[in-house]
Amino acid sequence: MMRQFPANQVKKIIESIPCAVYAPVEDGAMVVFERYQDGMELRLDKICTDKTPKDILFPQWENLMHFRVEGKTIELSEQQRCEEDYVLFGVRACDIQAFKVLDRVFLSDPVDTYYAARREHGTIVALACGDPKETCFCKNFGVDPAQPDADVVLWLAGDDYYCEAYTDKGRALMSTWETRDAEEGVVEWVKGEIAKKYDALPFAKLNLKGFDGDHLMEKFNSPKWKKLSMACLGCGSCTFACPTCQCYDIRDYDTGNGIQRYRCWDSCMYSDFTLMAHGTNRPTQVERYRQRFMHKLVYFPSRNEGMYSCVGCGRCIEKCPMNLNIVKVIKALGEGENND
Amino acid sequence: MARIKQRAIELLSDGTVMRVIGWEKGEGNCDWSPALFENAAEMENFVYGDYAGANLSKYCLKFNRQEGKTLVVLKPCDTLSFRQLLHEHRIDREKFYVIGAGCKGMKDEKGGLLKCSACKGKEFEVYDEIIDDEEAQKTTALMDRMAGVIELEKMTAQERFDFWRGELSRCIRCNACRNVCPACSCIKCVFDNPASGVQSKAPVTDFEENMFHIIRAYHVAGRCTDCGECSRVCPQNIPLHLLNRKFIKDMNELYGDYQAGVGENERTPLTSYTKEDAEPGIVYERGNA
Amino acid sequence: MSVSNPNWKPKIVAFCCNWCSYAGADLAGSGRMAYPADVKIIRVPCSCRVNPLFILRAFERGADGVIMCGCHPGDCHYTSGNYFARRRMTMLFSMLDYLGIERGRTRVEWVSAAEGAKFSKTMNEFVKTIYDLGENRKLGDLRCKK
Amino acid sequence: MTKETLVPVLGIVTDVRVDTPDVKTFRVNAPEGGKCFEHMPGQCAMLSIPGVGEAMFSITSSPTNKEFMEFSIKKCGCLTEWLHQMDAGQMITVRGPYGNAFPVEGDLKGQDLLFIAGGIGLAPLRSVINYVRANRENYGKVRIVYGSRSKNDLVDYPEIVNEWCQEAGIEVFLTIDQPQEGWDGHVGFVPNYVTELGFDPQGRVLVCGPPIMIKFTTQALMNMGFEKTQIYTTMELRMKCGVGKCGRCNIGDQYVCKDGPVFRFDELGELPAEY
Repeated sequence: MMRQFPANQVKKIIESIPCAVYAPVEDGAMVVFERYQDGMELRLDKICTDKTPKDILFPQWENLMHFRVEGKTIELSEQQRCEEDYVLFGVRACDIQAFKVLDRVFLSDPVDTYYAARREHGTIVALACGDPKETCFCKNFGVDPAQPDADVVLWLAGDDYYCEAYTDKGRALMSTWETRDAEEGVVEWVKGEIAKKYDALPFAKLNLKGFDGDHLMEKFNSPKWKKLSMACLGCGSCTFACPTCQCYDIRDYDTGNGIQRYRCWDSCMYSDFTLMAHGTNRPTQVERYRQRFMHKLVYFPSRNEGMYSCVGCGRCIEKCPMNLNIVKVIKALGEGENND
Repeated sequence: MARIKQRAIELLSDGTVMRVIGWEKGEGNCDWSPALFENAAEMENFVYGDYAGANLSKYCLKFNRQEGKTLVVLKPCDTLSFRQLLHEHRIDREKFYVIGAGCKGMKDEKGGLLKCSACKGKEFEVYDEIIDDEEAQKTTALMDRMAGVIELEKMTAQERFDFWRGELSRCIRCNACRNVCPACSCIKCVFDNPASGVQSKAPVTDFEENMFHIIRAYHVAGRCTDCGECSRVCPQNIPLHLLNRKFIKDMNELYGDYQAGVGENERTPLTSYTKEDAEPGIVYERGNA
Repeated sequence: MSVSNPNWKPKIVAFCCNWCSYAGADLAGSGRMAYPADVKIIRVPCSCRVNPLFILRAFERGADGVIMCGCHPGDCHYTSGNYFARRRMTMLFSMLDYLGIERGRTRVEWVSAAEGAKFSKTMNEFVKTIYDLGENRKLGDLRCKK
Repeated sequence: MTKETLVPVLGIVTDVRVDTPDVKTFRVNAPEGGKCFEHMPGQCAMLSIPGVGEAMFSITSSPTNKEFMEFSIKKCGCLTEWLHQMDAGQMITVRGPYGNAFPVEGDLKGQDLLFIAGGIGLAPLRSVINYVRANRENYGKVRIVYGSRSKNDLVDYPEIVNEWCQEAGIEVFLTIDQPQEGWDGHVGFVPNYVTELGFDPQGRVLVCGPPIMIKFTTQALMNMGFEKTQIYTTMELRMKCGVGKCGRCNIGDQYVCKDGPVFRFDELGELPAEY
């Protein structure tokens, strides 16, 4: 059932949650999801946090196991999986869609237990978007910024947050909050307003026709990749800013008293990503650049019933030092009148 | 802009150059990207102006081995990087036709670029021709470029440590600073080389962040022209130029004024010496502990 | 910084040039001039072989102080190696200082093959400095701490 | 399959056999004896030495071998060099089995089989060959074409000569790239040899070897009238996770570690040529 509470009570509500809460807070000139502590500057108004909440579920690095090597013998001890409940507060619709993309990867057979444990222990409180940024284009990928799919959803209307729980986890969490019955019709009105704003955005209607498994070879062989990728520096900004990029590397670190095997984010943009003893199969930036976008727009939907692994958050548009981005790729390679 | 575009089309058409590296407009007004143009028709999209902030010298490495000449449009500060690459024999002067393009200070969507506030002047180090207008010559530096370094030097060691921990802890090791840097021209970076023992992809501990940035600044010390691209591209807004400028300041103070990318001298302060150089202990006798 | 761990013993790495300082250390040894066992010597062909990465790596692995010893300026076996090393180390030390690492954790000393006494004296001094500075907490890799 | 996706089990190298100057075959057992896990011919496993690296290797032994697993490994990088210098008794970590397998219980059943291998490419095929030998009644004629740089570079030479060549219903054709003293067999590249031998376009063909050899061999086979659907081959790309998550071995919409490494030749045609 829909409830409401005054917006200025939100800090109090967060502080009342007994487990760890991760929320968008200010860190220097940036807004990132961090474990909320008293005195932190809460920034629920920030529409796309500078760092995505993906690193709560899939941290930039995490220990997988530890080895002790002595002579010819090896002793292995596994890293504890996440056992602590937590709440992820104020996640936007696009980032929630990104979690679903990550789920497809990590929870598909065989399940990644490190990720699964974190996913299980989290309760997600989403926040519907209000004012979009110019770079938002989530609606193209079936994301509804007004109705995120989460355990609890918040809408801001006037001076109040309206909230509704959709799962048992969510209901349990919300039951501890001090709320009152919601005024009727407000959220519906808010949703309408959000839809209007999002439909008016410059990239609201990208034509994604032709980005599917059936056109794989055609898109792959397009001569346009060479020019599109020319300015790409091969840095990993876009992949690290992206809420769905999930490529990782597994590395060993010798601590002097054992070997720690950890996993860390990796990027298909790096020259050593596919480097083997005999060389690499993606020798220039053209192939690497193509791989990233083909994976998001063609390979992934082809394996996952048409689900794109782009959620239209627009972070890559903001972060790319050379202003390359997925919208340019969609427009250049797409079909139809919107694209030239 | 029209003059540069017209001249580039002429040079493409008469076969002097086979391609042009310049800029093209993006989806909005300020998101210009470096772009490659291979014929007059493609030059339709060419732009030059307020949002041409990127330093195109780095792209020269990509085209050095390709057939024919490449036309590259460089701003005054970019030509220093170009000269430095020539000094290091990473590019061949004969392979490039350099158009020196006048610059009034560049912008992005947030306003004037940080690197332009410490403009190094309007002189071109290398060029085949200059296309400039008078207005572009006027603007000068808005600030002393060492101001930030001096401010840090005045702090106590603990304050400096806290400052850098705060800044560097944001590093996500995306390598944008390295990949954009015209001085970082190694084919294989030491941080990508498994045999180096320092290859690491994530800022797993504080140390990794410190080491990466100290060593990166160190490896370009004496070769860094202070083009400011590292700070411009950092997605985490880390003021990386403060590391490079510290080296520049130290070298100027201890070994005499030096600007990388200027003049014919290929020797940098760290590849030369005098018998009277100061002993390393000198750094502990200056400033605050 | 005070010494919090009562069992703490400093770990000190000394990079010694093969031609002068290593011989100097030898002389100190054969002359029975004492210097603390906390100093671990790494022999390098020339002081200019010492890459800044070596020094950082030593700190990463838990060193509390790093000292580099080479031939006196002008006496380099390879003519000019130590002149280059001198500039390099100056720059590195300056950067470490700039990042707020305690002064005195790094040091350069020129020790000739005949200066066994100087070697032992330098090491004793350096170890004392490090004892006073305490454990290195600012520049180590946490994973390498036991 | 090992219980957790990324967590390996321990294995002990119980025997190291020198096959060629740069190939050694390692016998691996679980620490308590027996095999670390069961597999099907063509599947792979991740072997690792902590602190050195982890990499994917095809399992050379047949699943019909109930005592141990074998890996034939060519020395070519950091990890393999380390593996080559170790002795029996060394512990390693193993996880797997990963990937699909040759359809020995499906499409290959009841068929005449033609195996074509080059160099270390024999490693995955040896698993199939020995599986077929153990279940001889299920398959038709078996012919094996195997080539290498020289006589010394033929992997498993004793087993080939003493077992495979002696068995009824198996024909073995060996070739080396250049003439060599003490070699009276065929000399020449595998694709040319296949053409010279001339096979009826019947049954199924399993090709494995360097990419260039696969390319020309399949061309030769097609010229003889083989259909793409009759030919199976294996792919190899860099892998880190082995379970289709880390993103490295992505080729088109397939992951070599999970959807491969065995591909029927017509499936490969639907994927990009470079990747």
